[in-house]
Amino acid sequence: MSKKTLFLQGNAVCVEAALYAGLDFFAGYPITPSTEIAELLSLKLPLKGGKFIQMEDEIASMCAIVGASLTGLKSMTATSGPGFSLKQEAIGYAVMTEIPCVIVNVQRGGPSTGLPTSPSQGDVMQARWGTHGDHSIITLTASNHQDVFAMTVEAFNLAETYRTPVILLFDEVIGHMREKMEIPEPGEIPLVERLWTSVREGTDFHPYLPREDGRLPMSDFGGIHRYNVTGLIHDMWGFPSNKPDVAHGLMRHLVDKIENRVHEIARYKEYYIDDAECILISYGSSARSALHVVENRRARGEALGLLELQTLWPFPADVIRTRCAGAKFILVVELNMGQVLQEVKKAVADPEKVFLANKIDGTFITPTDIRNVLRLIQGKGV
Amino acid sequence: MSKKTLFLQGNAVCVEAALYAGLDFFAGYPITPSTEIAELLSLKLPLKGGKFIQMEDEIASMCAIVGASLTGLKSMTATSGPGFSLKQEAIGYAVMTEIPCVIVNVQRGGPSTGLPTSPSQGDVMQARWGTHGDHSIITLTASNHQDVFAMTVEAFNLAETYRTPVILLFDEVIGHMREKMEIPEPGEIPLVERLWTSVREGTDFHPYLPREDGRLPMSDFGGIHRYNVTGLIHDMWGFPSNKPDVAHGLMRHLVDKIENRVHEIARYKEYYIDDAECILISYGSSARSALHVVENRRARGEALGLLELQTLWPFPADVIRTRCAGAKFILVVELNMGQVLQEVKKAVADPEKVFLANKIDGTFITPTDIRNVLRLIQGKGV
Amino acid sequence: MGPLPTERTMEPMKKNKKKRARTVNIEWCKGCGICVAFCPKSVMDLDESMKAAIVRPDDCIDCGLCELRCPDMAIESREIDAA
Amino acid sequence: MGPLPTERTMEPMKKNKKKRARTVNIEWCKGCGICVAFCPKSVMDLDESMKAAIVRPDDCIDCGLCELRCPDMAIESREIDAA
Amino acid sequence: MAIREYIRERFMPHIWCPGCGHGIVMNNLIRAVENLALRKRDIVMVSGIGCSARISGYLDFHTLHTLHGRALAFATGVKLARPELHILVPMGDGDATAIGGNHFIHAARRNIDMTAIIMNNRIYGMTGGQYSPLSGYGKTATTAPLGIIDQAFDIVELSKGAGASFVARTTTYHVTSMIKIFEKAIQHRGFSVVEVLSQCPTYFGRKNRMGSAVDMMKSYKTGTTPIGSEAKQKDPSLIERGIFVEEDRPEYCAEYENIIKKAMGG
Amino acid sequence: MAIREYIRERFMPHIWCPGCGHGIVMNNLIRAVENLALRKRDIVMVSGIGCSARISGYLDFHTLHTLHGRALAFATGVKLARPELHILVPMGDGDATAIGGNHFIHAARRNIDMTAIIMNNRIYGMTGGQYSPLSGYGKTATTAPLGIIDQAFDIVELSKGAGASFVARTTTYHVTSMIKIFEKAIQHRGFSVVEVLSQCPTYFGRKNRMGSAVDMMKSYKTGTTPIGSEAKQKDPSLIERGIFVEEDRPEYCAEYENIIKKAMGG
Amino acid sequence: MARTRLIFSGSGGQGVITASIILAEAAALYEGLNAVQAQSYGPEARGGATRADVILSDEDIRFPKVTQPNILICLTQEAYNKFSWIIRPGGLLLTDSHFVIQERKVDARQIEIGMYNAVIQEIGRPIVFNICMLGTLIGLTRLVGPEAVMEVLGETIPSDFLDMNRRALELGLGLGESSAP
Amino acid sequence: MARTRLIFSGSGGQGVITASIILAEAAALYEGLNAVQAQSYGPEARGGATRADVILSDEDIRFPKVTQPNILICLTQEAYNKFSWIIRPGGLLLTDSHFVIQERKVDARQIEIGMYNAVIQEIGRPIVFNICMLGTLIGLTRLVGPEAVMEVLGETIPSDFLDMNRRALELGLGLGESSAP
Ligand SMILES: Cc1ncc(C[n+]2csc(CCOP(=O)(O)OP(=O)(O)O)c2C)c(N)n1
Ligand SMILES: Cc1ncc(C[n+]2csc(CCOP(=O)(O)OP(=O)(O)O)c2C)c(N)n1
Ligand code: SF4
Ligand code: SF4
Ligand code: SF4
Ligand code: SF4
Repeated sequence: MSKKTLFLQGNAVCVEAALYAGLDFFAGYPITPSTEIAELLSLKLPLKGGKFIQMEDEIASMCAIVGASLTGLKSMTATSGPGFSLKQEAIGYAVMTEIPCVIVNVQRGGPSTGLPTSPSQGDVMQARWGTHGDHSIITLTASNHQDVFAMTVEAFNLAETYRTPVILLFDEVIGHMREKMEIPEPGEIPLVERLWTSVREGTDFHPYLPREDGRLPMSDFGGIHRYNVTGLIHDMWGFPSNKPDVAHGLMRHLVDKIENRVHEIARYKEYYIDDAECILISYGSSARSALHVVENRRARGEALGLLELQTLWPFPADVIRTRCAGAKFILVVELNMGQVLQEVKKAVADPEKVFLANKIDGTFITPTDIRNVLRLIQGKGV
Repeated sequence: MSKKTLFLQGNAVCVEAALYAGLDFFAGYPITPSTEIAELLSLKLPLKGGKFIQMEDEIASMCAIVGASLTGLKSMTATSGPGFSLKQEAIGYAVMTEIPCVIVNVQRGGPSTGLPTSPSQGDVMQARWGTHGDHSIITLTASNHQDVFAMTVEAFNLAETYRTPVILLFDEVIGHMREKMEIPEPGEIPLVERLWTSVREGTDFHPYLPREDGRLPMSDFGGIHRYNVTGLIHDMWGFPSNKPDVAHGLMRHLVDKIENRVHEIARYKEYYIDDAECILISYGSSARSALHVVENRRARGEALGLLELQTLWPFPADVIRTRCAGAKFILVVELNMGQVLQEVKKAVADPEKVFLANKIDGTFITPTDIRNVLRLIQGKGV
Repeated sequence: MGPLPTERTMEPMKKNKKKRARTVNIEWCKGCGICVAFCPKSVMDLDESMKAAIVRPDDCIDCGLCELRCPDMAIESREIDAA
Repeated sequence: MGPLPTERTMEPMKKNKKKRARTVNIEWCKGCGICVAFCPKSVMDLDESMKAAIVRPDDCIDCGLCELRCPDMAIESREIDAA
Repeated sequence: MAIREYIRERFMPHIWCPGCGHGIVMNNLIRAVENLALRKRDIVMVSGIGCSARISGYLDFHTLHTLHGRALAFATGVKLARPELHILVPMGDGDATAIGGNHFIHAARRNIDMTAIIMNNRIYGMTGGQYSPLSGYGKTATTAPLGIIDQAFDIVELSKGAGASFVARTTTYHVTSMIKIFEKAIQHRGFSVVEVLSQCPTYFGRKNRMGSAVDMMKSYKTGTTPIGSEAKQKDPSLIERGIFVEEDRPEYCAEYENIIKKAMGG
Repeated sequence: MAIREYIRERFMPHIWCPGCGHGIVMNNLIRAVENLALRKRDIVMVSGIGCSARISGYLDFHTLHTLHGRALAFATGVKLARPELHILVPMGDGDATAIGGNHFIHAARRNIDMTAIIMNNRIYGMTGGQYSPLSGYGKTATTAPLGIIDQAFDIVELSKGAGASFVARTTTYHVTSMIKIFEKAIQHRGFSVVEVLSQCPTYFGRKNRMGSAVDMMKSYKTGTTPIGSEAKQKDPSLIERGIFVEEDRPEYCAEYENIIKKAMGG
Repeated sequence: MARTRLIFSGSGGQGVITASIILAEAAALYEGLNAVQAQSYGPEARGGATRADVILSDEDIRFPKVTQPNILICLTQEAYNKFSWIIRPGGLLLTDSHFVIQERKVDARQIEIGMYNAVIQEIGRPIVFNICMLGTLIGLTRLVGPEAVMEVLGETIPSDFLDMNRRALELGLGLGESSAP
Repeated sequence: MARTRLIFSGSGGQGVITASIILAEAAALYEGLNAVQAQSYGPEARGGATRADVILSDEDIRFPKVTQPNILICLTQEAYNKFSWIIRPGGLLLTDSHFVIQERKVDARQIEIGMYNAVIQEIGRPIVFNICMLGTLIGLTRLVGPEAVMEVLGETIPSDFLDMNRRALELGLGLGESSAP
């Protein structure tokens, strides 16, 4: 057995991955089922000279990681539903000011205080639309610990690449269950470091003037370039402006930098898709039950397949349209009332062939739950 | 001229309507462009023995109106984007505990601090999905002051009817512009008063046991029945439970009580729809520019029509599908990047025929802006 | 172990100045031992099932502190009707 | 009124102990009158266009308070090179 | 009335751990209410989220179990709407002073008539032992394995600084004075703060090697002293107990009644 | 360096009304920085939202114009990440003590090294004249046409109660002492609070018939007195100016460095 | 009446917005017209240039903003320089000679009247300058009757100031009529 | 090996969850098996009944929960009453005679062993009861090798406690083997 193989909770894997990705700053406020992330980092960050702080609330935590990121540190916070709601205003600030950072939401049963220790995937739409005003954001998820590691590193890479907050949407099952996973060697997964400006001291640095490739080089607070950062609509200097063309340009930039790159950002996995008559679409923990069913049915020769989404936002509609074109029907498996279901219906040619297998009672969806829905669809009754 | 005719800002009309509907408690925190609502109520509420309080922030304001509503008072708060984001956690609490109240969001340019004094309709999706977890909510809007009055009264009526928070989604243009409107006579618009329980003192009162018709009678805090209210998943006693059947039942109840009544809740206006080849769909201030265009074109004999939405959530998809079935194409006119556009595309049979005329630069959309898009669609070039 | 008795009272044997009789509600008692530790007269003790028991009722001086300190509201008292 | 001069300096006439010459940046001045009101020697005044003017340079005692109290950073001073 | 009259027996035994101080607070809060002979229907209890906050579910008042940190904001709405009601707001130390700190200082500033009870166990119990603003420098918690570097608030000082008109401190060991203090706090016309040192053997106790619930209560006995006692002179590390502030100041709802009079009068 | 060296002239004249005290604060803050000969690149200014908050846009430091009430939370992230930087956090009274009150008391409690400057005009200027927690009983504002019934915070008391290690008050009239106080506050190693009474002639002045900016500054002259002056004995209504607290206490980032040492040490 | 689109422009203290509201309200409540008034707020409420749009019509008014005014009032040079070019050909451009020098050639009737000075001389209270300006406008255009304006003032202004306002209004009317074509 | 599904149940202080983790980790890291461990949290962290699920298999494990265990361990009467009926026909049900009276007939091999008393007598430290239980389980089933468990303990437990744990493990192994079929 190699030292790099570990048997951990999903929350602990997220921590290992964040450190692998270069995490240097964490601010948070405890909340079930995300708390282990903070607890582990309170020890592991100082071990590498990084900074951990438990703030007075989730709002402050979100603000703190934005401040820290501006000084050049890779920063993260972790929370769950109620805290995620509280962070929304500050998440919008990070979007508007284009500050790279990672927000982990280990989902629990909602709405409100809901079922704090039960699994749910009820915050998918909120991740996209939770803050006010037009905007766009990247959201990733994972269904097993190896992928939790990969997607967490991905989150930091995408945050730096697109200068945007990235949301990691895990759930209670993934966060708390333990399974085996391998820590990659250093360098095995390439890391995207912050893109620093090449502008020299003394020459004007425009913090919000995109390069040809659309990327925005940064300069650290405390570094040679002094500039302004504001949540108001701002010009290339980062200074407030209410010129219509400036406003229009900024709004388009903020949305297009992500929406125009759906393909670059789309992460997903396919299982037995090619000849599948029925394709299950799932993500996060529920994809485990879905895969269980698919593998069993395949063993029995049935043409089932699974499309597992790892990028939830921007929603990979094209991927779904193209990969599911051949399927007789599609079954979305999720732990909510059909949030991804609606997006899938939008994506495909004929929405009538899209069905839902879900669970909203605080328990985890079982293969049997899925089979029952399959029977119904296949007209075999339950 | 009759004393009941007034010339007011939209925010002032909202205040008059709220008082007409029986508002007795307002808690808020100032924010442009909603502030006039608080300012006016700080005088008008005490005049009728009602209560006004400026809280320390928007979160506290939202919490305070929920507390006040539990004592039997019709309650309201008003804010704009940043404050609306902050209120999301407590809005979810009102949804979960089924406390009637009204939340006014006079939209401004976003995201983040954005353009505080510019018009926008960027919070449509947030109104539906801003808080965590599966839920549903009612959202209304209006395009002129007579309707601002009507919809505000409507908001209070729906809040009491369905025991739910209702969001009034206005915008800067409507909130700040002045025009003439008539205050209806008392009783002219029927008011829905709180449904109090008929259960007598001493007999068990179940605060969360719906009646046959699905409505939940209430009992005031301070009244004869003492019961528990919690944001946790709860049983008919209002006591926390994590029984799957209880959780499932509550989740379904919270969503179905609204989603199953889309038709009852749908409010909209039609202009020249019947024979329209091109139907504009709009709401709030942008519907004014849309109507301007429609009327001009009709005068020139062109078969244009307008479907003005006043209920945004639950989204009246059926109305749109049926009423727009005949149209060659549909043009959604809004002050955002196409939030209602997406819902319309989901609603209609062929999404390809749905187009967007919008403005996202902080200026108000003009008839010319709309005409330019129409020309493009009609292949006449700009 | 079959179903437990839910209450456990003990009347004082000899008539002393004691005005109240105490009862331990075994269903509520969690056996934290607070009443035992702080009883000035060591009237209380925990039994084998880790529930509070009134083992020396006669020594009780009616200070009532066990009632007040019980985190589980498991100790109650009632007047002894002077006979 | 045509384009305004953006600065308005006044050198003291007779040589006095004064070490610094002050300048009003008319583009920044908003005419609040604070410098005028609090100048211990009434050196400043507002002109018809409601901008600050240094009308009695000779009386200036270099206290520099107008510079510090100006909300618009519109008053600046520089050393007078002893001639 | 017997103490059971105030309890929703249906939901007992409560969820708190064996020896949790919160139960003792509940126990004696009931006694105070009983002694004051208040009608249950005139009492509204508003709590936030935490082990402490669960107290509201067990008591037969109008009970509002709200959001973490927001109890006082909800309570302000209830009170201003119905000033004749008695408002009890039990809060955990995290609830009251971490996420809820702002509502706390503003309720104190307004001097709105309600009783804030801070069940101070110096830890986040419900989430399993993270440090709170009252844990104290040098202690340990699951989010401070190497020791806490945060200075703690002094609730008494903070309340004073914010303008509270009644401020007191007691412990779960000192039950008889706790009852008296609760009675005074509830009767006080204005914002009253009662800090109760309340043991969490499960987390604070375990994390900081403080032994059993009994041991922790003993430490309250030995580690505290009445306000201005000689003992305090000798040993300044002792924590003072008693009523620190008790002043008659204009109460918010009463003031608002005047505004209404003004408005209607003119 | 000339004062212009610290200003982003491109964006001048600033947006503040004629006579707004905020400009005077900016003016003298620059002087203090100049006197201390700090490098501009070592200074990070973090502000919230409000007229006051706009100060950050005009100054040639690293400037972060954040969210209403959250400046100190952002600043905490910057400071903990780069402890060697000087952090200036100018805030309006609403920004700092209404929506931002919780971050304020927690930054004070942690004693994290930054300078909080409260530009106290006793009103919400940016939104047009609503009352703030510092407006004061009996004053009027657009949301209190019949008079304010809220008691005001005393920033000095609140800061003390929360644990701030440096607390001072000055006014826009007392410019020379303002500079001195800023210098001391910036040099202080820990959380320093400077309250500056700063006139808002446009709203607070107009709403409360206090005349022009000049009149309001005169009232600062006549209405305030140095700490512990005789004048104060005679007339207790006078507001005290000066440094109220200046203590050497463990600073948060320094403490965190020890945690890192501990962690790495073993 | 045909649809009339007005823009009132000037600086903070001049009461430009109040004047626009009074005109619109008078038309709406006392002349049976439809009226819409909308003012543009700066990025913040801080002083500076102000602008108010008013549309009067006997038909419904949907689009509430004015893009090309047929009546433009500029009470500062800044406002004049910013807006004078957007006036409709043949429109009316009214300025006050104390504040504005009409430098531009515009395809409109440019009228320059010493309203401010008149107010100072005749009434001595600059606050009512805006009412005088309103009177002048009405004298020039008869958009609404003076009584309608007085009605509105009566509703909004403390009675002891009413007289001063009436005098300002009449002063303006005179100035307007005398220079009306 | 065939897929094995276990449920460990008991009350707060008994170290049930720790035992489940040790078993799963031993299988995963030292026996080359796949393992998933998941514990159910109460509505809050407050004491009461605890349950931990472990699945061991040489194939991938997708669905991480156990609905029907083939091995069920109940260390309190409460747990026994709650879970005993969900065991798979022919499964193994292990209880401790000190805490549980096996009242029910279940279609499974019910084994009742005095692990707790043994620990008290032989070692005198209740903390290692869970390790003894684990030893017993292994003695009965050979799910993993004792060395694997010791490896895990070595990684996690302070060395000075290691010996006591080994003794507890071996004590259990003995108990288990002696009652193995
Ligand atoms: C917005 C939000 N953040 C965090 C949590 C998680 N949470 C629940 S209770 C609690 C703190 C509990 O500590 P305390 O308030 O001191 O009460 P105790 O449990 O110690 O009695 C936390 C952080 C939550 N429920 N909501
Ligand atoms: C979350 C949020 N709430 C409210 C506002 C609106 N707002 C902007 S500034 C401000 C208060 C300004 O007052 P103060 O902080 O005292 O600063 P000043 O403008 O007086 O200098 C408010 C309420 C906002 N921008 N964001
Ligand atoms: S104090 Fe109460 S709970 Fe504790 S042992 Fe005694 S009776 Fe039982
Ligand atoms: S103080 Fe400054 S702004 Fe005011 S008048 Fe003097 S120079 Fe002008
Ligand atoms: S965790 Fe602590 S606070 Fe919570 S119930 Fe247990 S002992 Fe009490
Ligand atoms: S409104 Fe007040 S605070 Fe704001 S700039 Fe004007 S004077 Fe200053």
